[in-house]
Amino acid sequence: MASDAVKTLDEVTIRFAGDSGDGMQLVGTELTNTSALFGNDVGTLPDYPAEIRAPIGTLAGVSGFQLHIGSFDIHTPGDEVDVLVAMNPAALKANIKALKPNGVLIVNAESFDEKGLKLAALTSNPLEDGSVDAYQTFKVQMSSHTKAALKETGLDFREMERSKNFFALGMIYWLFNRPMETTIKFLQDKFAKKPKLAEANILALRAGHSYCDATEAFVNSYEVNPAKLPPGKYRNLGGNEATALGLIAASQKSGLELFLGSYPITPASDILHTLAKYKNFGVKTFQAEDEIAAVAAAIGASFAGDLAITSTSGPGLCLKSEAINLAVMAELPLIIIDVQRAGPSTGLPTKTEQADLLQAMYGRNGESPVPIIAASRPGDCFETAYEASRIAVKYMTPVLLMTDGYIGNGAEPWLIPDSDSLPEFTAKFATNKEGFAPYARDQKTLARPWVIPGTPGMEHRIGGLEKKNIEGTVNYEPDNHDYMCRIRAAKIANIVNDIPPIEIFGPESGELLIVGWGGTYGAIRTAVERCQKKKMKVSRLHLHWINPFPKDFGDILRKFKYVLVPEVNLGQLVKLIRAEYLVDAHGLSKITGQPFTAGEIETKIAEILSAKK
Amino acid sequence: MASDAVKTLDEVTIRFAGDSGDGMQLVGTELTNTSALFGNDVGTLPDYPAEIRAPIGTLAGVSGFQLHIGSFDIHTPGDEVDVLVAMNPAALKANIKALKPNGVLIVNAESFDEKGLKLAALTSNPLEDGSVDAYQTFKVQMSSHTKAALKETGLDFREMERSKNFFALGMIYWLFNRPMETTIKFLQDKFAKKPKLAEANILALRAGHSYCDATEAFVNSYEVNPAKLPPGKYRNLGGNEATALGLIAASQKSGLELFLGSYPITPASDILHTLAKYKNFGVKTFQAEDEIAAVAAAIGASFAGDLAITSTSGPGLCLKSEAINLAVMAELPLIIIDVQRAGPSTGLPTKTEQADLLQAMYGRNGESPVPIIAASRPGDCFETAYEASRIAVKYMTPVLLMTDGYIGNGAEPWLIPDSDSLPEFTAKFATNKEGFAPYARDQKTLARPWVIPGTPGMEHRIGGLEKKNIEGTVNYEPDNHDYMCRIRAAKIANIVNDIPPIEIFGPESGELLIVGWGGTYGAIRTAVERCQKKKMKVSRLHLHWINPFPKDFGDILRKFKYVLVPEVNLGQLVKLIRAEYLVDAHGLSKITGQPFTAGEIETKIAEILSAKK
Amino acid sequence: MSAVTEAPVIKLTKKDFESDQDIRWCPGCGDYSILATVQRTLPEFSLNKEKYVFVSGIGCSSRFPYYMNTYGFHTIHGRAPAIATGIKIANPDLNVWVVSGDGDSLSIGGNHFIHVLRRNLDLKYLLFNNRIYGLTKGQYSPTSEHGKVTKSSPMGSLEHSFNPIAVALGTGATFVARAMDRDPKNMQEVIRAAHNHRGTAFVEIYQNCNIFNDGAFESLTDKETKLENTLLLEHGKPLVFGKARNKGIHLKGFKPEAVNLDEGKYSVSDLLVHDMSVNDPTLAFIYSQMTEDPGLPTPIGVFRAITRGCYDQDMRTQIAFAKDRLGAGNITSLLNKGDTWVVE
Amino acid sequence: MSAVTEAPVIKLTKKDFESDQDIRWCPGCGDYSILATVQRTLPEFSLNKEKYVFVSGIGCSSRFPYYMNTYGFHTIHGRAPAIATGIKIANPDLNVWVVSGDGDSLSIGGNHFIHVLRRNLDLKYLLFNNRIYGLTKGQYSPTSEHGKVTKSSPMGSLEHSFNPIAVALGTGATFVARAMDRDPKNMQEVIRAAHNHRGTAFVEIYQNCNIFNDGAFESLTDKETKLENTLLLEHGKPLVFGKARNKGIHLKGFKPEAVNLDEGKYSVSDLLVHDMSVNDPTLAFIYSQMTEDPGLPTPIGVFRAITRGCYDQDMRTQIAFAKDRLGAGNITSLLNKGDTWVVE
Ligand SMILES: Cc1ncc(C[n+]2csc(CCOP(=O)(O)OP(=O)(O)O)c2C)c(N)n1
Ligand SMILES: Cc1ncc(C[n+]2csc(CCOP(=O)(O)OP(=O)(O)O)c2C)c(N)n1
Ligand code: SF4
Ligand code: SF4
Ligand SMILES: [Mg+2]
Ligand SMILES: [Mg+2]
Repeated sequence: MASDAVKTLDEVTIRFAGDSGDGMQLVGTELTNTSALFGNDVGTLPDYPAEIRAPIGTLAGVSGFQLHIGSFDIHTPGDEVDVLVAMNPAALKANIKALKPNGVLIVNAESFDEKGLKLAALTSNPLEDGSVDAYQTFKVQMSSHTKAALKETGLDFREMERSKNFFALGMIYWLFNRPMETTIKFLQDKFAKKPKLAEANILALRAGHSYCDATEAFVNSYEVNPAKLPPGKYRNLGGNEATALGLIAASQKSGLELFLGSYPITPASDILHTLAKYKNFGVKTFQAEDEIAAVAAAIGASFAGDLAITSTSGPGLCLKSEAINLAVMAELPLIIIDVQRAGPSTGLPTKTEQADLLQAMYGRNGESPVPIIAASRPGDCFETAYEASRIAVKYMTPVLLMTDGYIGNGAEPWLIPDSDSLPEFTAKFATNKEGFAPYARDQKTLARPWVIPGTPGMEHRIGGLEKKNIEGTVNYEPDNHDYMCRIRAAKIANIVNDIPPIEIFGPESGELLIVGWGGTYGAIRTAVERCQKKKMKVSRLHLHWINPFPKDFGDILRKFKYVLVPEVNLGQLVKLIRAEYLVDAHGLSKITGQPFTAGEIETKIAEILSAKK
Repeated sequence: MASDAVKTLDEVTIRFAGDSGDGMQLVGTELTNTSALFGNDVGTLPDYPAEIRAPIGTLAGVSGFQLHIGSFDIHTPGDEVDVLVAMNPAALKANIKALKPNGVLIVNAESFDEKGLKLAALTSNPLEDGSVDAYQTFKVQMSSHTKAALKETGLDFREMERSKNFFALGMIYWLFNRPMETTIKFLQDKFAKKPKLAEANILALRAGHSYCDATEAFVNSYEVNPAKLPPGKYRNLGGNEATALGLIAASQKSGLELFLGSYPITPASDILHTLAKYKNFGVKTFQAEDEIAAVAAAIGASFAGDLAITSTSGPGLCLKSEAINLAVMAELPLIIIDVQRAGPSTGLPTKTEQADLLQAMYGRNGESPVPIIAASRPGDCFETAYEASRIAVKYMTPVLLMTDGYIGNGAEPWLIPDSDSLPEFTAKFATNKEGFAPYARDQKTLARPWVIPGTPGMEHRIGGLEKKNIEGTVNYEPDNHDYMCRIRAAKIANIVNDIPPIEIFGPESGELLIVGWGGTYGAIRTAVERCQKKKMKVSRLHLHWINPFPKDFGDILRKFKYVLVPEVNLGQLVKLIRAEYLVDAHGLSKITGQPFTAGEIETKIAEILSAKK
Repeated sequence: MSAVTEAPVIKLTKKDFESDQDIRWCPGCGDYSILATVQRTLPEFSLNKEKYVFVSGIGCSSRFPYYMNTYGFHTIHGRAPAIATGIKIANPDLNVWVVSGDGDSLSIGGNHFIHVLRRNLDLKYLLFNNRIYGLTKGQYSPTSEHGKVTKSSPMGSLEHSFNPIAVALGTGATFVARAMDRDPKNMQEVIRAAHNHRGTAFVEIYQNCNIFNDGAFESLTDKETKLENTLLLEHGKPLVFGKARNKGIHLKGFKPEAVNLDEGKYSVSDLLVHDMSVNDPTLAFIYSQMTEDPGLPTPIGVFRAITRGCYDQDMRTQIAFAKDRLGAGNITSLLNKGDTWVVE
Repeated sequence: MSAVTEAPVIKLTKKDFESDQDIRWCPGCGDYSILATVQRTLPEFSLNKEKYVFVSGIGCSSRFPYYMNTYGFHTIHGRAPAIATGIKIANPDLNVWVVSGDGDSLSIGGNHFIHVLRRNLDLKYLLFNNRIYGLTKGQYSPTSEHGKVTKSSPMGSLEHSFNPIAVALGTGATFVARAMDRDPKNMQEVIRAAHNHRGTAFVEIYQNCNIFNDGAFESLTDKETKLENTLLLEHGKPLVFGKARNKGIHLKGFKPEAVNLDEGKYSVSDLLVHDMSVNDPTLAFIYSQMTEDPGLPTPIGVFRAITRGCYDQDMRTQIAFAKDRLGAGNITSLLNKGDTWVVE
């Protein structure tokens, strides 16, 4: 690493792209962890194909992992790519559009043979036909170099070939002056039982690094200094994992045992997988026969006194709707997690979207109010899951927790909270027979008591038929039904008292307010901050609770001339806002299965503000 | 029938109330048919208990049938009751509130014994404690009289007792100078195989009639002259039956075979029962294992070229949502009928409500636009079902047809349309291989072609994954998904071209506009007409299509100072209106499981208009 | 979290299990007798009322929990087994009973039905089979006979009925039995056996719906014909039946035959001896097919009762094992797991 | 409405059944061999391409229709049998095939699975059993073995697996068979038999998922062990197996036993002779239980094939009968039914 030409960058965006068998997610994750440990802020965007193993080398099989590394507080996986690693022609073809002009392109040159080009449906070789002239292109014989480095291992050629992703990672480590220890340790742990593989990958990693040293292929290397993040202890955390941890924390804090009823579905399955690992926390995971059984079992567990969860994605939410309504009528705590993906129907299962919001709000028969809370970043899934649990129990209600594929699969450095700093969360089962009635209500929260089976002397029956106020017996009286519908609505509206005032970033009134929810957080924040730096008059707020809306929301909206609501759907939150406040809020829709880039929002802000002039 | 004191009434409301074993629905229906055949306009409201057979004599077991008879065009089953027939103490207790001061109360006095009072949870006898002093009360020993009349029949006492409902009906026939022939003929037909029962009921009917003649119990009798209804041939038609007939008419007219996939559920089951009778029309009814299979089979039938229907109520609609979304993606015609009942969850299965509208609109994952059409009266279910079918096929889309328990179970005189007068409805399967592509679109309707399996040379595959524009193959490209979401939305928005301009009743602009949809029709119309007669400045309109809204809807709304939307829910249409047009429309909510009365709306109109002054 | 302190076991009577709710079944409905039998039998089990949970779906039968003065959950159509699964996993100490109808369990709830039997949770499952949808006023159900005329099948149903016991055996159910509303004595024994079984105890109960399907089981319950048409399965005993107890079931290969013991050709020692505990479900399957053959009596009693791991118990064991191996989790260690770094 | 004019029957080849879509299964996946076998077998049936409809749910296996150059519908998870039911009722002339996975059919789709078998629609049902959820990347399925370690069961699954054939027999299925991805010859015969069956023809196909459950059926498909561990069911033939064809199945009561024909105690005439056409499902049930006994070979081939009314055909007949009796309906008579009156 002799080069003294180390340039310092504020931020850099790197994308690995290759065949889905090439291990791009793995090396992307390693670079993320190394960078995070190094102290950078990071944002990630994995993008994998819908097929388990699409035919090798084809466009359908391309798997990508994008990583944004910053020396400041960053909020997105980056708009445009500074460095692209392309392991084969298909990966190049599918990803080159994202690379900045004059960006760094590193390709595994050996894969650009006739077969590779044909599989990518290319008629000429982009490395030779001028297609990559606009970039700093580095053609590296990665396969050969890897094989050379591994020749002593006794592995056969096909096995050796598998390590070339680590060769590429080694190059990137050189280029960005990253230490290799974390990855080496990771490999040793991961392949503890297959030391040969550990060795091979480590050799390849070192070879990639040395290759750069030796060949002086790159003129410069770069460094991205640690970010000035708030002080504290950090770890890298993915969204779905954060959700799982938030739930376990809620369980531990409240003393309620955790029950998850779930049926696997992309991109929500990892919540099930993660929770299944925590049996020593008393976590009970039940992989049900379908989504209906999953939510039904969770309702049963809630009735029996557990902190009950069900996790799914859009199609599964459809199937759960009838049972969620039972929880509404029975007034039992339940957390329903929807990791949204692109719909309608099966849609694009591996792509992200925010288009289940109105379903979450209204997708049940009758008047069926359910509070809705949305996470906005991977790490924030933790506190959102915790908060959803707290509210579900406090108000004896199902709560819908919305995340999406983008934040669920994404990861970021996470400031580990002190467990004592978590909000107070006590759960109490009613055990006092005196004056007990299953539908008597707490004066403040309007919650009914939670009495669990096994409690002597408080035997009672609940169910999906309308219940008599207080007594909780089946009741067909007209006025009682009217009253109960209204009190159920009032109970949910009442949660507003638990919602803190909205934080506005930027002026408290004025020209333009950007309202966001969920996974648009990073793109909106970055865009608004960029515009604010340019002295544009724009403010933003991000909703955590969508039902009910925070108390001050209407007043805030009315203080702005123009309200813009960017959503990865065709305009859903914006409808709720318009209906509620009669404010002429406008939607900005993108529904490509991809998150917004900051640039897209920035452009729209500029457009609105210049039109206003 | 000697009395010359025959008073002529414009309208009268009669309610029969008794135990559910007392046959109140039967005699109510007979009086309805007789009055309709006589030329009156009629409106009915059956109200039966949730239990199949609740314990005899209890409040839970009370079954009621209310009938409004008019000599003019009436639109409701009547607000207040003029004549109440109460067969037992529980029926009296449950219904007396509805009787007008000084109204006619006819009771079966014998049932007011100790046992009867106890079953009704009464501590004193209302016939003696002053409770009924405000009414013209006639205490009749119906049981004894009936038994006396039937003594020659050879039936035992319990069997004889069963005919006392016809004794009561005979009294009412006398009181309103109705001919008895229709009922006699009905009984002869119904009990063709049990002539003894026919005879017994006819004897009881005649006995009730003669009783009035002989005892001169009533000072007056009444007549309600035939209504001046539009000329033509009429029949009495119930809502669910009308829906079924509309579908069969659509099938016959289009040449498409009719397929119904359904799972029984109150109050929608009668659509299944009715269609099952029409096998000679080629109707295929499939009683599925659950609601999911019901809609799934309908989707299969649609794919295979049938006019495919699925019918249900709220909880079933929840279960169908995932599959409806498949029809959205596959762009196949499908009619989903939701006969709404009171929710949430199992709610009050036998009571009416309009609270599934937002579920119909939004209850599916992703961006999933589905047109929504609502019937407003029993007879109108016919044309609504026909129209829903026509649009589904024309635009290759699922259509949600909303009715409710009130109109589904209600009945009214129906002007039989000439089959030639039904809107043109041709269905065409694509059979031309040249240039065929499964997702190519008709320029005007944006519909894709309907190619049915069995067509040579046009083999293709569809499904729930996102489809490539035109080709219809599976496609994961970001821009394609964005495009397809928008084109699906555009196709549904485009149906607006099939929707006629809105008819406004009353001034075209001004103080107050009442906007209605579905089963509130009669109450709103009656209330508005009454107010208009009183020279109040109020207009009304009733929506048939809710998605899309008619083109001129926004302009109309903006011409009124105050917009009121009465709904049997907590405000659903009103939300859609506010979001779409930013008009400060106000809801009037009633959610008791009962339809609005005209009086309730009238009061609200008066209140708004007087506040405005 | 178990906030519940154990109460001492109290001696209970039938009355203790009767709730204060008015019963809403039609007079004459077979459901009454089942309710009474359950209420009469539970006091035998030396368990306090608060330990019982009755879970039902939707249907006439599913109103059952309202009438039991225990914990109860009247849920949604078809989902009772799934909800009961959650209750039992959350708290394996509860005594959980599912009550359901032929439509609720075999039509809309079919999937949960087969899966609860497969998982073998330790719960009791009473299926009231009246071969009709009662609550929705009389459509044919998956157990209605082929050709049945109902409101939804005016020309006769085209469907072939499920044999609920055969379905249960196909799923690998560990306990399978049949009882009849009109035979409370046998029902009581079956309920006892179900209670004592560790695992999902499935009991089909023939129940008369006198409104929409009156007499469906008349030949089995009528005093005159009952003993000729039914066969009481008693563990360890030869299969004898008939008013005069002069008939029996002989197995020829895998085919059961009804033989006459008076004619001298067969004696009791030639008869099949009932064994409910064989692991192979084939014997029980053979019994299940007897109802398909009009020449054979309908078996009642316990067909099969074998032992196999219960899901809820195994889950408990797995959790205990994990805690043992890894130590009970705590928040701080959870949050600080994996690679961490400190920003100052 | 049938706008379709019948085309003359054309002689087709495998190629005609191959669509132009790129196949998206992992290299080495057992699904390839099933696809090829189906494409190879269909041309035998003298039916034009347009007559076929392949309907699937969701899963790796369910991508099947995209690769068939016939009509196809890749529907939603678990619902293929219900959608196929609608297709077949709407147009009984179509040749409808359901393709599904063990998760798709036995987990989320369990209810439709048991009901389509009960109703016996005339359609073919191929269940690709790889004993894992492939598409969602490797969770255990209802056919995974007890104790299986997967992403969702890191300490081993607590569930007992379904025996799909036993489940099918419990429902009263009229045709039940088993094939294996690695034995295309038998698969082809089974597919032929399924095609020729009138009614729902259920075929379980053992399929290797080399990514998430590699080798699940290795002992049955491996050249070395295959003939010792499998038993080919051939109608009318005694049950002989083994590399040296020196073993057979003898039935002792209702218990199958593997006997050695070389030892002199048993000869071929002592062996059970396969009869797929017995009405009583017990024999097929006995075969189904053989996989539960490690001492017995796994039967492949057709277990059962009996004739019973098909729902779709019976519906057609009922409609024809109604038209015959009442006359084909027409709108005017429909609208004017019942009591009418005229207002002038
Ligand atoms: C989702 C849903 N679909 C349909 C219904 C209507 N429904 C209620 S009970 C029932 C069937 C009842 O039959 P069964 O389970 O045999 O019970 P029974 O009344 O005969 O005891 C139906 C179809 C419902 N309540 N919910
Ligand atoms: C409603 C719904 N729930 C869950 C999923 C996710 N999902 C897709 S396929 C599948 C299971 C696939 O297993 P299997 O049927 O065995 O098919 P295989 O992939 O093994 O061929 C699951 C859980 C989905 N697509 N839809
Ligand atoms: S309808 Fe039948 S099953 Fe239901 S309560 Fe009445 S008799 Fe019993
Ligand atoms: S994951 Fe398994 S079943 Fe799916 S395509 Fe790959 S090998 Fe086949
Ligand atoms: Mg039933
Ligand atoms: Mg599988």
